Amino acid sequence: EGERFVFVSHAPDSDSWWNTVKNGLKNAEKDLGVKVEYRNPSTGDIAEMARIVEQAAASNPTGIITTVADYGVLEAAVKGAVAKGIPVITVNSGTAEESKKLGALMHIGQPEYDAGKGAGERAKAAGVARFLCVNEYITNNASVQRCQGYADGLGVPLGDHMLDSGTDPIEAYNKVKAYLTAHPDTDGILTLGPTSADPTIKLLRDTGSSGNYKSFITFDLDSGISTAIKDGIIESAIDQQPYLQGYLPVVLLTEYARYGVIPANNVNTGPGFITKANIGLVERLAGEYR
Amino acid sequence: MPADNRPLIEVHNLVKHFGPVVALAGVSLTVRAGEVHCLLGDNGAGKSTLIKTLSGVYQPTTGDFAVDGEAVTFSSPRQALDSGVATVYQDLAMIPLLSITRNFFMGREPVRKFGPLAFMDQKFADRVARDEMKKIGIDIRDPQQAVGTLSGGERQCVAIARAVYFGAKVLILDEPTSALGVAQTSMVLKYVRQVRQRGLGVIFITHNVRHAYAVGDSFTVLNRGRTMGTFRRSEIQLDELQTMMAGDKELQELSDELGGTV
Amino acid sequence: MPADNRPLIEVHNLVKHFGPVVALAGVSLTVRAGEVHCLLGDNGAGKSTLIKTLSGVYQPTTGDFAVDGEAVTFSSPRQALDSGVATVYQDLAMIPLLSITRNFFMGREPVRKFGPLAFMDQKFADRVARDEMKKIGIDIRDPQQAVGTLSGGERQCVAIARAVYFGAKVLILDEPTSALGVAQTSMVLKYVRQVRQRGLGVIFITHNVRHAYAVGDSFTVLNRGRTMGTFRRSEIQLDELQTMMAGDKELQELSDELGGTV
Amino acid sequence: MADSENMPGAMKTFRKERDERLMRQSSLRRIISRPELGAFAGVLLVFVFFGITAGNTGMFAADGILNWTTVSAQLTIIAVGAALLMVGGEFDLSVGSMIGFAGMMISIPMVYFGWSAAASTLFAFVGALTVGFLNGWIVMRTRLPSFIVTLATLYILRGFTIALSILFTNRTIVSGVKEVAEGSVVPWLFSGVIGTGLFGWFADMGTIGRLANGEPVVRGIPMVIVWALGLAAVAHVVLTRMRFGNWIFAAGGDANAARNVGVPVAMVKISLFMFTAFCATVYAAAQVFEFGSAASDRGLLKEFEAIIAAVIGGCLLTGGYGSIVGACFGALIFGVVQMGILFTGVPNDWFRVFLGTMLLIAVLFNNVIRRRVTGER
Amino acid sequence: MADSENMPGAMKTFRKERDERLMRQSSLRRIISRPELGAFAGVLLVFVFFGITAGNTGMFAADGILNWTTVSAQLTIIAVGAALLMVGGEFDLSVGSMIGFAGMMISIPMVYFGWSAAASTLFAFVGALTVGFLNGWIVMRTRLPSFIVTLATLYILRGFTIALSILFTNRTIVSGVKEVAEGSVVPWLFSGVIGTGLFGWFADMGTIGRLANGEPVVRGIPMVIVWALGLAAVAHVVLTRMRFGNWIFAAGGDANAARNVGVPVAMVKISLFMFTAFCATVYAAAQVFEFGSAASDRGLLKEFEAIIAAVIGGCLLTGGYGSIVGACFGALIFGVVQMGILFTGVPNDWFRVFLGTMLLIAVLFNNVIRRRVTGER
Ligand SMILES: Nc1ncnc2c1ncn2[C@@H]1O[C@H](COP(=O)(O)OP(=O)(O)OP(=O)(O)O)[C@@H](O)[C@H]1O
Ligand SMILES: Nc1ncnc2c1ncn2[C@@H]1O[C@H](COP(=O)(O)OP(=O)(O)OP(=O)(O)O)[C@@H](O)[C@H]1O
Ligand SMILES: [Mg+2]
Ligand SMILES: [Mg+2]
Repeated sequence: EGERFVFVSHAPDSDSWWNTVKNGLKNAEKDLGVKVEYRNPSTGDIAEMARIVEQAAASNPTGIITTVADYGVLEAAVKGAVAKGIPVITVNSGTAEESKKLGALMHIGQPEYDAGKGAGERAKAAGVARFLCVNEYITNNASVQRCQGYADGLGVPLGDHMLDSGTDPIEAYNKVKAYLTAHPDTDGILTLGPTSADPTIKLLRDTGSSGNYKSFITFDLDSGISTAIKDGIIESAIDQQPYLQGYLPVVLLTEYARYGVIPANNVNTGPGFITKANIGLVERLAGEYR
Repeated sequence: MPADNRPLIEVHNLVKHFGPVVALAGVSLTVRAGEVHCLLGDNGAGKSTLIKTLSGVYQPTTGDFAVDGEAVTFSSPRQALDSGVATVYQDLAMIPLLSITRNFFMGREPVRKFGPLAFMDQKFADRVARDEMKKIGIDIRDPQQAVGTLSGGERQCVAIARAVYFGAKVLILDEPTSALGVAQTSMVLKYVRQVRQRGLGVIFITHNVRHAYAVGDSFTVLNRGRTMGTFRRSEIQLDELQTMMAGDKELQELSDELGGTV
Repeated sequence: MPADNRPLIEVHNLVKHFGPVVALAGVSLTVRAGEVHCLLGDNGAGKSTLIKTLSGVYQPTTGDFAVDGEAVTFSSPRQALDSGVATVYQDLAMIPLLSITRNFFMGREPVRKFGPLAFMDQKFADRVARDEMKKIGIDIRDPQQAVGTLSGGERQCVAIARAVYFGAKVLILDEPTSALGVAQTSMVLKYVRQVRQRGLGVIFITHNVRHAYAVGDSFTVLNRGRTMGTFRRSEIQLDELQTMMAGDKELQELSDELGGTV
Repeated sequence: MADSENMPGAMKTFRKERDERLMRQSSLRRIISRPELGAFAGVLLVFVFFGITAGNTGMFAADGILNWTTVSAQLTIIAVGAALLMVGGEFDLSVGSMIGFAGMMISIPMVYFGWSAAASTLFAFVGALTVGFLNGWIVMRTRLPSFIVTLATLYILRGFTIALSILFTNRTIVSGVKEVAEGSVVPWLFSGVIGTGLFGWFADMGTIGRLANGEPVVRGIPMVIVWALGLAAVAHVVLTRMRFGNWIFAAGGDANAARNVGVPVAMVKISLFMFTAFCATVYAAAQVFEFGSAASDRGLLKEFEAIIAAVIGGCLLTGGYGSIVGACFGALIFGVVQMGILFTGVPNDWFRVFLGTMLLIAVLFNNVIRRRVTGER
Repeated sequence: MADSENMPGAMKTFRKERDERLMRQSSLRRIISRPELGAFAGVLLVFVFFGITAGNTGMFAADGILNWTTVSAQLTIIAVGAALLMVGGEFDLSVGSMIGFAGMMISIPMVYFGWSAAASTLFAFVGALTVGFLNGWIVMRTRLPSFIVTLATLYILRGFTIALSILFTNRTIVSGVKEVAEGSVVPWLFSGVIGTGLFGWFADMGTIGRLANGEPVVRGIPMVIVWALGLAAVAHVVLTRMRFGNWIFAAGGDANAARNVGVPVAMVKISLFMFTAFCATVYAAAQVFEFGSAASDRGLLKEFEAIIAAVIGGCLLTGGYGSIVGACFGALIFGVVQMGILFTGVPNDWFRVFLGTMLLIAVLFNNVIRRRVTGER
C-alpha cells in the first residue's frame, strides 16, 4: 500500500491524447491504493524529459514508467534510474529492443512509426495516390514519425505532403482548405489527433466534399471523430488503447513491488483500427477511456 | 494690485523626505491673490519638491497647507487642478509624440457628450490651443504638430499657455524661462504680470534674480530645504537679493569680478 | 589673450536640412585659439544644430569646415573628440542610471591593459571625477552615485567638467547655465575664462546676453538658420546686442517696460 | 523619450508669412506620415507578391478570399486589443492563455452544469474581465513591468485551463457545445454568417461558384469578420476621437507626465488590460461556437501574433504611438502571408522559414517607405 | 528615462561637513540597493519553501541537488547572454530557435558529412555567430525594435531546423552523434564531468551514496555547470570591470547620448547579439553531446525562460541596468522552482499554476525587499 510511481511522457501540454492515459493512471491509483505522478515536458522537448526522468530517480519512487521517445536522449537517465535499483517499465513509443537495452522490465505499447505505416497500408489498399498529412505539432518527432510511416506504407516520399497546421482550429481549418485548393488531386488524408481531425472533419462537412477522398484516417478518438466515423467521413481511427498504456504498467509494477511477479513478455496494446463496424462500442467513452 | 489680497495658499512647516533624503526640512509660505511670489534658491534647495507637493504630485511627510483658506490634502494632481492650482513643471510634463492640442488639453479634454460617450471637441480644442499660443507670442503653424518637433522654448510656451488657461486661482511656474530666448522670456514675464492683474496668485521659480525682481511682489529664498526668509519688494533691493542667492563671499567677489552680470 | 590666436574652427557656408526642414541656411563662423566665441539667437535659430554638426552628431548637407586649418568631415562624435573638439550638449548626453564616474569617462575610459583586455582603471577614474567636480565647485559625496539622483544643476556641472577635461583644442557649451543657480553660474563663467587662458577656443551658447558679454570675445547672432552678423567685443555694446536679440520693436519696448531686466 | 533634435518637423515663431524655412507644404506629408502608412505599403507588397506567385491557384477566388480573410479577422480581434494596450504603454502576454481559459469558461458550464449558452458566455466574459482587471491592478500597484506580470498570468491561466478541464470533465477537449447551445442565438452571434441571401444571389448570377451539394462556395460573411471590423471601428474611434483615447496616448507616452496633468493613468491602463481580455474572450467564443468544443491548447502563442500584427502596423513597443487601422493591416499581412504560402505550393517544411522572411521583408519595407516619405534620416 | 525627481539619492553642494540633509549613512544602503539583492532574497525564499515542503523527498540528496543545479546551470548559460543583451538595451527572441538550429549545425555535418566533432562544433559556433551578427546588424541598420527582428529570426531558424532535419533524416531528430564523436575531446568539453576522483572519495567517506553497480550516485560535476559558472564570471567581469562593460551600460541606458560622447554603440550591440548566439550554441552543444542527438523542438520557448531569469535577477526591460549575478540567481530560482515542484508531488495538471504563482511571488517579494531597503516609495 502507498507505493509511489512516476509516469513520464514525452507529450507537450497541448497533447490531449495523453488525457486517456492519465485516466488509466487515475483508475489504477484508485483500484490499487497507490500514488502515481504524471510528468511531461511542457513543450515536448525530450531533452527536458530526460531531466524529468533524472528528477524522478532522485526522488526515489517505487517505480518509473517512461516512454522511449528518443533512445539516445533518454539512455543515460533511464539507465541511471535502473542502476539506482528502481524498476522501470517503458510504454507507448520505443521498440522492444530499446526497452531491453535500457534495462526496463518490459514494454507496453507500440511505436508511432508502425502505426503510421499500418494506416498507410490501409490507404494504399483504398487506392490513395496522393495524400495530405495534417501535422498539428510539427516540432514533435512522434508526429513526424506518424506521417513518415504513412508515406512509407503508401510507398511514396513524404515530400510536401505534410502540412504544418498549428493548433488553432480556425487556422487549421483554413490551412487544410488552402492546401486542398492548391493540390486538388489529393485523395487521401491522415490527421494526427483530434486537434487536426476536428477542423478537417468540419471542412469536409462544410464543403460536402468528403466523397473526393478515398481514405481519411486519423489517430485517436474524440466525440467528433466517432460521429464522423459513423457518418462515413472518416474511414478509420487508429486506436492503440492508451487507457491500457496507463493502467497496465501501474498494475504490473505494483504487483512486482508487492510480490515480485512480472509477465515475461511485452504487451502490444495496438494498433487497432476503429471503423464504422466497431464504433458503437467505443463511442461513449471516446476521449475519456478510449 | 487689486484690493482683494486674501491668502490663496498658506503653507506651514512643510517637511518632505525621500527615503533617507530630507528634501524639505520645514518650509512656510503665503501666496496672496493678485501677487507674484518668487521662489529663489540654489540648485537642490528644494524648490521643485515644494511646488510638487503643492500640486499634488508628492504627499508631504508632515505639515499641511491650505488653499483659499481651506486645509487640503491632495492625493493626486487632478485634485489640485480641480481646486484651481495649475502648474508648469520643470520637466514640462509633455508627451513628445502627441500633438500640441492634445498636450494642451491633456487630462482636461473639452468634450461633447452623446449620452455616456465623451467625444473630444477637436475643433474647439484646436482653436483654443492656437489662440492661447498666439497670446503668448507663438504663432503655431498647425495645432496637430507633434510637441516633440518643437524647439525647447516653444515647448515651454505650450506648457505655460496650458497652465494659464486652466489656472483658476493659483499658477505655479517652475523655471519657465530657463530655455527661452530673450523675446520669449519677455512675453512670459509680461504674461505673468497679466495673470496677476486678473487677481490670480502666482508662484514663480527662477535662478535669474533680475527676472524675479522684474515681476515679483514678494520673494522667498530657500536654502537646503529651509526658508531663509521672505521679503516684500519694498523691503529688499536687487543687489541684496543677489547677495543672498550667491551665498559665500568668495562667490560674491567672483560675481563682481565678472561685472555683476550673473 | 595669448598671442597665438590662430583660427581653430573655420566654418564656411554650412547648410543643414532635416527632410523638408531647413535648420541651417548657410552659416559661417571662425573660432580662434584663446577666444570665447558666443553664439546667440532666438529659440529655434539653429544654434544646437550648428554645434551638433561641428561635433560630428550630424553630417552637413552642404558646406564644410576645418579644425586647426585642416578640412575635416566627422562621421561620428568619436572622431570629433579625437581631434580635440569636446561638447556639452543641451540635453547633456548623460545616462541617468550610471554613476558619476562612469558618465564622466563614458566613451573615453581610462584603461589598464592586460594583453588585449582593457580593464577600467576605476580608482584613477574616481579620483579624477571627484577632483574635476571639485574644481567646478561641486563637492560630490560619492563618485559612484547615480547621475539620475543629482539635481539638474549638478548634472549640468558633470557634463561641463567632463568636456573641459577632454577638450584638447575646442570646447563647445550649449546653454550650460540654463538650469544653474547663481553660485554655480558664476563658477561656470569663471571656468570658461580659465579655459580660454589655457589657449583653447570656446563656443558658448546662451540666451542670457549678460552672461555672454561677461565672458565673450566675439559674438555671432543667428536668426532663422542664417548668420545675422559677427562682432568683436570692442565693436558692440551690451544694449546693442540685447536689441539684436530681442528682435521686434514691440518686444524691445516691453523689455524696457520691465526695466531692462531680461 | 524622443527629443526635439531627433524628430522630423519644423516650427516658426512670431511670423505670419509663409515660412521660408520649410521646403514644401506638409499636407501630403501629414497623410503619409501616419503610423499606418508603412503597414499599408506592406499590404500592397504582399498582395503583389501573391498575385504573381499564387494568382491562379484559387487564392483570389471567392472561397480563397474567405479563407485568408477569416484567418486575418480572427487575428485582428486580438491585435486590436494588443495595439490599444501597446499604445497605452503595456504588454499582455497572457492573451493566448486567456483564449484557452475563456473557452473552458464558456463550455464547461454549458456541457457539465447545464447552463444556457447565454449564461455561460456571460460568465466567461465576466471571468475574463476580472482576470484582465487583476493583471492591470497588479501592474499598477507593484509597478512591475507588465511583461513579467502577464508572463506569470500566462503560466497560471494555461495551468488552470488544463487543470480545471481535467477536474471537471476528465478530458482536455470539451466537446458537445453545439448540441447544448442548439436554438440559442449566442452561437450565431459568434460563429454564424450574415448575408446568406446576397451570396446565394451571387451564386445564382455565377459570380461565385457552387459546391457539389448545391450551396454557394461562400455561404455568407462569417460573424468573426463582423466582430473584427466592429471591434476595430470602436477601438479606432475611442483612440482618435474620444477623451479616453487622449488618455491612452498620454498614459503610454509618459505615465508620469500624464499623472502630473491629472490623467487617471491607473484607471486607463487597467481598462486596457480588461479590453484585451475582452478581445481574447470574443476570439475564444468564436472558436468554441464554431467548432463546438474547447481545448486546453487553444490560443497557444497567439499573444505573439497579436503583438507582431500591432508592431507591423506601426505601434511603438515603447508605447504612446500607434494606430488601430495599422494593427488591422498588420493582422491582414500576417494572415495573408500565412495562408498565401500554402497556395504557392512551397513545401510545408519550409513554412516557417518563409513566414519569418516575409514578415521581415514586410516590416523592413514598411520602415523604408515611412522613412522615405517623412524624410527621416 | 528616469528624472531626478523619481530617483533615490541625495546630493550636497559646496560644503564639506557631514550633510545634514541625509538621515543616515549610505554604505549599508549601497550594498542592499544592488540590483541582485532582490533576487538573492527570492532564492532564500524558494529554498525555505522547498526545504519545508520537499525536505525529505530526495531533493536535497546528492543526486537531487545535481538534478536542479544542472537545470539551473543550463538556464544560466542562456540567461547570462540575455541579461547582458538586456543591459545593452535589446532583446533576443531567437535564442530558443538558435538552440535548435545550432544543434542541427553540430550534428548534421558530423553524422551525414563525416566531419569530425571539433570541425562541426567550430562550424556551428561560426554559423551561430554569423546569425547573431546579422540580427544585430539588421537591428542597428534599420533601427527596427530588436523584438520584431529577432521574432522573424525565431521563425526562420525554427523553420530551417525542421526543414533541414526532415531533408536529411526524414525525421525531426538527428541522432548518432555519440558514435561519430567517439574518442574526441569535444564531447567531454561540453557534456563530460569533472572531479570524478573527488566524488569517488565522497562516496568512500559515505557523504554520498553508491548505486547498486558500485558507482557513486553523482559521478562528478557536469561540464554544463562549469560552462555556466565560467560564462557568468566572464560576463560579470566584462560588465563591471572593463571598458566594454561601461559601453554596454551606456548603449542600453541611452543610445543617443552614448553615441554623442563617442561610444561605438553599433559595435557594442552587435557584439552582444553575437554573445547571445554564442551562449545558445554552448547550450546546444551541451545537449547534443550529452544526448547524442539534435531535435527540431530543442530550445522551444527557452528565450522566455532566459528573459524571465534576467528580469527576476533585476535587469530592467528598458535597458541600462542589471547584473549578471542577479541573472544567475534568477536562473537558480527558476530551475529550483521548476524541479522542486516535481519533488513536492503536486499533481501535474496544476504544475503550471504553481510555476506561475511561484514566479509572481518571487518577483513581488524581490520588489518589496528592494523597495523596503532602498526607501523608494
Ligand atoms: N524623488 C526623489 N528621491 C530622492 N531625492 C530627491 C527626489 N527628488 C528630489 N530629491 C532631492 O531633493 C533635493 C531637492 O531637489 P529639488 O528638485 O526640489 O531641487 P530644486 O530646488 O528644484 O533644484 P534646481 O534648481 O536644480 O531645480 C535634491 O537634493 C534632490 O536630489
Ligand atoms: N532632427 C530634426 N528634424 C527636424 N527638424 C529639426 C531637427 N532638429 C532640429 N530641427 C529644427 O531645426 C530648427 C533649429 O533647431 P535648434 O535645436 O538648432 O534650435 P536652437 O537654436 O538650439 O533653439 P533653442 O535655443 O530653443 O535651443 C528648429 O526649427 C527645429 O525644430
Ligand atoms: Mg527644480
Ligand atoms: Mg538649442
